This record gives sequence, structure tokens and C-alpha cells, in this order.
Amino acid sequence: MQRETARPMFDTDELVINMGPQHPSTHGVLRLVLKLDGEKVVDCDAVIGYLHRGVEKLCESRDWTQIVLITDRMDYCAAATNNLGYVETVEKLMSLEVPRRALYIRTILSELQRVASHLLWLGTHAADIGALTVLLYGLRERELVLDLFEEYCGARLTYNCMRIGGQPADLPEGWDKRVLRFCEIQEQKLPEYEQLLTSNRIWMERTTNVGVISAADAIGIGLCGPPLRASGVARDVRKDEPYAAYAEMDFDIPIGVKGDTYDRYLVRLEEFRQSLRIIRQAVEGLPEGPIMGKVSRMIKPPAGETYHAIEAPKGEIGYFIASDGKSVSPYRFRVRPPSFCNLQALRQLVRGHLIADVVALIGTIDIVLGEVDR
Amino acid sequence: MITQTHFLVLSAALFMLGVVGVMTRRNIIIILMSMELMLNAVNINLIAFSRQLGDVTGQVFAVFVICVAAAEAAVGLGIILAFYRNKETINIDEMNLMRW
Amino acid sequence: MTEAVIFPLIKIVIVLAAVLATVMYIVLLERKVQAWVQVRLGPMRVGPHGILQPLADVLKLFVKEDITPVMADKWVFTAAPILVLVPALIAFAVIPFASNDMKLFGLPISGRIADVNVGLLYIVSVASLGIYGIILGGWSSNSKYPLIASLRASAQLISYEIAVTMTLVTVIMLAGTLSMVGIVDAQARQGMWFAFMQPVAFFIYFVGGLAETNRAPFDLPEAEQELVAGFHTEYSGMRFAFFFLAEYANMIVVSAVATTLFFGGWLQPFPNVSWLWWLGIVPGWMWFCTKTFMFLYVFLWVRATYPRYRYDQLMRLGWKWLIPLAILNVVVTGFLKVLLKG
Amino acid sequence: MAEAVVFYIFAALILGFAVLVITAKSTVHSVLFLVADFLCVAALYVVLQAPFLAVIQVMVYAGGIVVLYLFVVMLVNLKRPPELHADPRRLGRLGLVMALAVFAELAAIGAYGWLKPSGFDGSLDSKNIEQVGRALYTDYLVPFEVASVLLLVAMIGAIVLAKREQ
Repeated sequence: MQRETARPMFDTDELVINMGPQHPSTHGVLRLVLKLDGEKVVDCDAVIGYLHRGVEKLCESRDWTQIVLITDRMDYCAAATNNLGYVETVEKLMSLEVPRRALYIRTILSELQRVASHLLWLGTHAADIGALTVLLYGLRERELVLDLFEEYCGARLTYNCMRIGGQPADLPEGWDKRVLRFCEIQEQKLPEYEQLLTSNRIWMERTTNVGVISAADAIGIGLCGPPLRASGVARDVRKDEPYAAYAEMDFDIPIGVKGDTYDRYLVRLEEFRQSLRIIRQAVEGLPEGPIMGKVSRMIKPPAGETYHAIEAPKGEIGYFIASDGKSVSPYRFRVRPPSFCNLQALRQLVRGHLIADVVALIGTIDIVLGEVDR
Repeated sequence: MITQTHFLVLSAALFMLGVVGVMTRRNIIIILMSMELMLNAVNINLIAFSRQLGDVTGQVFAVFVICVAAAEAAVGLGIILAFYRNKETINIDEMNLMRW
Repeated sequence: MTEAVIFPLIKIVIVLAAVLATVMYIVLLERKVQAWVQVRLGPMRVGPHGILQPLADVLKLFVKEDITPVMADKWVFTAAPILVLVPALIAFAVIPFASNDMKLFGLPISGRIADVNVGLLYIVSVASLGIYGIILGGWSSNSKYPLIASLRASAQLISYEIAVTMTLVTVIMLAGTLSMVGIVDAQARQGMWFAFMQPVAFFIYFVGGLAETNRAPFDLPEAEQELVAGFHTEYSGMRFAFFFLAEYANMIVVSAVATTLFFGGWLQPFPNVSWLWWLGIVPGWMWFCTKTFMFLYVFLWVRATYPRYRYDQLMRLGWKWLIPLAILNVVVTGFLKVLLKG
Repeated sequence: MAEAVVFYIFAALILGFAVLVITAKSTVHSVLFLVADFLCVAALYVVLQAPFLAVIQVMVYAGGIVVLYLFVVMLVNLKRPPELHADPRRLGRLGLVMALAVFAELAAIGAYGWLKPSGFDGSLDSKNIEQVGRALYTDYLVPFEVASVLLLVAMIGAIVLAKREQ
């Protein structure tokens, strides 16, 4: 048939729709400008910065100890790992020796934090796909973690629970027992989530083959954390460049096969179990000794710069800190936040999927806007 | 007393309104709707006669008319949609090409 | 005159009041059931165990500001909630709540507002009108999320209506009548509720009912995680309450129709088991209400358990599974009917 | 008497809504009036002792066909409203012709009714659905099948027309 090919017979009407910054499921103030063809997403533009508070610049005018509590405010769902990344970077810069007991406590705290963060992720991700009950179940267990944190450092969200050179306080009496008790409870509750989701037909249909990303693409984009591992890349800072007490722990790194949303879900679910395993080992092998290294009152690292990364629940959080050796605050402070790097994949993930998948995909990369915008 | 004539008059008037709609409006969707009005006028007639004669044949034909109306609406609106996508108009005066 | 006008009027008032009160408490029940599933308590503040919560909700909706968006089509915007609610309520006209031999002060009372001989078709056709309010509400808001939601809603309603209507055909084949009362009588005559003779039809009807009432897991048109609040995003105050009322009234209609068609309406269970004679003491309308509430509970239960379908999956389920299955069911039922007769 | 009242009310509504359908500015309003019109026609069918047709009218017309119209109006209205063609002279001529036609028609009906007055003596019994069903599946089986084929063709045609080319 003869037909002018220059103009397609039916031109498509693209509808531009703004998802966010005020939207129930953009996990904060993320704004997505979606170009829709019917229900299909043709293109997606993520607009960030609604929560920008200038954390990095702010840190350059605070002294070294004060910065710990600013890092709390980046990924507010995982403050302990933010603290850890920062204090370890400074310790590396100052070549400080941290007592083993402090390292173990840090390990326990950051794994508890991982469990709490994953619980929140699981709940919100499931709620985005419509399974509201899982959200409440997840929050129920997260509450227990928060209680533990509250007992240790007095705070439930922004912990400020680490110090340069060690820990601010020793463990309260009987805390280790309660941590082990929590591990037991959590272990029992995991099958509950799995019952509701893992083999649920609707859940599987909603997540399998949605947002597939290959290993090569994942590395190319710079994904980190569970999304990277779900694509089949066995990269975990805890194993590759051990920090805190991870070198002494025995644990596995779960990796996915296909790199779709379902794999990311499975990977994170397995990480619960590995975290509990690490917590148990750390609590049982907790060494006696001091909790604070030899640190002078006035922290003033020598001139120089360093980068150090740890494995936060959402991925690899890295700190680049430069010190001029003279002032009492960092000369340059820069964070490599996992949420920001993982957000880069969103565009590629959502293209060609439907609106309903967009919310599932925002959930699956697990972002916190406080960290994306800083 | 309502007689057959009442229904015939009503039906004729409704049919005429349909015709007026087709003649005066240039919006093709409204033209199609006017045609639905005319079909309804026909149906009123059929059913009124069926009532008068005490025979359901009229109603059977009304069912066929509804059936045809459904088919007409489906295809007609399909054509309108296709045309609109291409020309961005639903004014019948601008539909003067057999092909594009 | 009394028989023809006054009695139906009284009945209409009673049924309307009952339906609205039920809707109010279904909302509370929903919150409670969901809370229990989710190891919470649910509303507890207003009255003991939150029993007066519906009144507080209604009061809030009454005094809330009624906003009409500036660019909205005002007439249509106002008419849409009414167009949703009215079909939901008038469907109750043909639902038989009890048998015909009820007595009130010595006067015989029939347990329904009207017994039309096209009762079932009436319900189907009335239910198909409810879609207008949804489409128009979404369109007239002049906002993108409601528009997408209303397109979704209408596509969903139309496609699931086919499957549901097909299941009704099998019921009609078994009962040999379109009258709702006749269908219940047929179940009494044949000594078996149609749910057991037509499990497939019942299943399809129930799934389709979930979809037609926009309930989870088919609540796409109002998926708050995706489309903010769906087609009623721009509504507030009483107009929003109308949409709300309509949704729950529709749930009750679907449950009541399921009870009538598949679970014997007002009939008591096990009428032929002699040692269960005491079940007959309970009046018919209470059986009807009990069964209906059972279905309503399942609605709420499903909502607390399942994630939401995606639009294309929903369509696939409807068109590729339920409709062929329903048609197959009709054919098989027809064959069996002819075979068993001959 | 009651029948007359009901008839006049619904006849007035039908004609009134029909006028609104063809004069409404907004196409969506037009569609809404069309639905109202069809519902009134359905009510008239009940008066004419054709409850089955009344229900079918509501189900197929109001619940199906007009929804389709509404759908298309919504899709088409997204960009710019369709313009109403206004050519007063032509409208005037048309009006004259129409008025004549209506007059002729009404005169014919009136004359017929005067010559041969007819009440509704033949009445349909209450088994309306059975009768229609029987007629459809026995005497008019072939037209019925043809109608179903027509619907199938229309369905496929609509899909082909509305489908976007890849």
C-alpha cells in the first residue's frame, strides 16, 4: 500500500503529567515529569532538590564532632550507617586506632539499622503496590529496632550514635540479650511477609520482569547496594573492603539473576537473614575492653584528603573529606549518597512501563529524598 | 385516552428533531447522536405498533434496531477517532477527502 | 391505595435508611477489620471501641468546604456524584429481603419493594448506569489524574460487566426466570443453592463484583499510590461523601445480589436436616442480612490481604480468563440442562 | 387517565431533551441529555408494556452505546472544542424545509388517526420476555444470527480503526 511515511497515520497524543513533589508515593518530595502515551510511560524526568539543605556546605563550617549529627539528617531512615561512614572516614584521615569493642558495637548498630531500613522499604514498597498490611507488619518490627536504638543512644530516628575514635557510650545492661531476642522475633516474622508477598500471584505479576536492568547497565549507571546485587553483581563493601568488624564476620551476599523488581525484593529479603546472622555473631563475640580510642579533645586531622565508603542499607555511601590541617572544620566535604546514584537508573527503568509500575519502581530502588538532595 | 396516534406524533417529532440535528450541526459526534435519536423514534413506532397489534414482532425488530445502532456507533466512533488523530478536527465540513 | 402507594413508600424509606446506616457502619467495619488484620486497634476514640466514629465522619463531611475547581465544568461536576449514587440506591428496589409471607400487625407484607419480572436485567441495567458519574466526575474536574482514573474506571467497568452478565445467564438458565423472587423460589424448589450448582459462575461473579465496585485488588481507578485519589481527587465535602456512599452501597448491592442468586436469599440453610430445625426460628430477612454481611466481610478481608493489579493485567484477567470462562460455563450449563432433561 | 399523564410527561421530556441534545454547546452536555432522553424512552416502553425492551434500552443504549460516545468525546475534547458551524441563511432555508416536512408528516398522521381511530385494544400479556425470546429464536433466528455477525464485524472494525499503527 502506498502511503506517505513522513507522517504516521495516527499521531500519538502525549500527556505530560507531574508526579510529585506532592504525591503519596514518591517517598518524599521527588518530582517526576512523566510523558505518557495512554498509560505507558514514554519518558521520565526526575526533578530533585526540593529538600536541598546544603548539607555538604554546612559541614564545612562545623567542627569535626558536630558533623556527626548533620549526617543523621541525610538518610534519616538509616542514620547509624551515615554516622559510621563519616566517623570511619575521619578516623582514616587521622589514622586512628579504634578499640575492637567499639567496632563490634558499630557493626551491631549498622546491621540493626539495615534491618530497620529494609523493614521500612518493604512496607512502603508493598504499600505502593497496594498491599497495605505488609506496611503495618514492617512498622511493627521496626518499632522494636527503634526501641533498641532508643535504649542505646536515647534517640529513635536521628541517633548521633558514633564518635570519632569510638563509641559515645557502652552498651546498657542486658541490651545484648534484647538484641538477640529481637533477632529471634524478626526471624519468626520474616515468613509472615513472605506468605503475604513472595508467592502471591498478584505480587509476582506486578514485580517480575518489571524494571529489568542488566549487570552491565547497572554498573554503567553506577547502581549500588541491593539493586546492583539483584542484577547479579556480587559487590558489597562489607566483603570487598571490610570495615568495622565485618572482616571477622561470616555472612553471604545474596545476588539476583534477572535484575527485575522481584529479584530486588528477594535480595533484600535475604539480606534480612544475613543481617540477623551478623548481629548474632557480633553480639556473641562481643569483646571486652574500652569503647573509645585515644583521641585528643580538639580533633584536627592532618592536612590531606581521603575517600571512604561503607555499605549502607541503600547502597554504598562514600565520604570524601579534605582537611587543610589548620582549621577546626573540613576544608571540603562531599558525600556519595546511594539514593542519588540509584535514582539515576529510574529513567531507564520506567521507560515503556505503565504508571502503576512507576510507583513500584520508585519503591524498588529505595530512595530517601533527604539523601538525594542533601 | 392515549392512542396509537399519540405515539406516532411523538415519534415523528423525535425523528424530525434528529433530522434537524443532522442538518444543522457540523460536529460529527452530535450528528451521530442525532441519528441515534432517529433510530429511537423508529423504535417507539415499532413498539407502539407491537402494542396495538398485540404481537411481539415489533419488539423483535426493535431489538435488531438497537443491535444495528450499537454496531453503527462502534464503527462510526472508530472512524471519528481515526480521523481526529490524523486531522485534529471533528467538523464534518472538513472531512472532504477520501484518503490522506 | 394503601397497598399500592403507602406500603411501598414506607418500604422505600426503611430500605434507604437501612442502606445508609449500613454504609456508615461498613466503613467503620472496614477500618476495624483492616486494623485487626494489621494488628492494630482501629478507631477507638469516638464512643466505646469507636462505635460512634461514623457519626463523627459524617459530621466532618457535612461541615467541610465544598470546593469546585475554577476550570471545572460546574454542572457536570455537581451532577456526577448524584449520577453515581442514584443507580447504586435504586438497585435495591428489586432485591428481595424476605419471603412473601411475612406478617406485620396481621397485614401480609412482601419482603421487597417491587417484584418485577425483569428484576435481574433491571439490576444489570441500573448498575451499568453508575459508570456515568465516574466518567463525568473524572472528566469535569479538568485535572489529569482524575481523567486517567475515569478512563481506567470506565474500561474496567465495561469489561467486567460482560463477564458478570454472562454468569447471570447461567443462573437464569437454572432458575428459568428473571425475577429475583423467582430465582430464590427456584433454589428452594431445587433444594440446592446455586452456588453449589454453579461454583464457577459464583467465582466469576464475585471477582467481577470486586472489579465493578472498584475494590481491592481491582481498585485501580482510585489507587491512591498511583493516581492520588482517582476520579474524585478534586472532590471534597458532601460531594466526595456521595462517591464514598455510592462505592459502599454498590458493595452492598453486589453482596445482596450474590446472596439472592447464589446463596438462597432469605432461605435458611439446611432446611432438610431435621436436627437443625432451630435454624428455622430465625426470620428470613435475618438470614439474608447475615449472608450479605458475610460477603461484605470477604470484600474487606480481600482488601487487607492482596496487592493491587496493574491496569493491563486487570484487562488481561477480564478478557482472556473470566469472559471466556463465563461463556464456556454458559455453554456447558446449557448442554447439561438439555442432557439431564432428556 | 394515569397513562395519559405519564405519556404526556415523558413525551415532553423526550422532546425537550432531544432539543437540548441538538442545541447544547458542549458536546459532553449533549451526550448527557442523550442519556436522559434514552431513559425517558425506556420509561415510555414500560408504558407500552414492553419491559424487556425498556431494560434492553437502558442496558445497551444508556449503559453501552452512550458510554462509548462519552469516551470518544472525552478523547477528542482534550485539545480544542469542535466548532459549531453557523451559516444563518442555510439554517433559515433548512428550517423552512423541516417545518414543511414536519407539518406534512403530522398532517398525514392526523388524517390517518381521524379516518381510522385506534385505541390499544390488543394487549400483550405479562409473559413479555418469553414471547420476545421465542420470536427471536424461532421465527427470526436467521436475522438474529445475521445481527450477531454484524456486531462481530463492527467490533473487529472498531478495533482495527481505533488501533494505532506501530
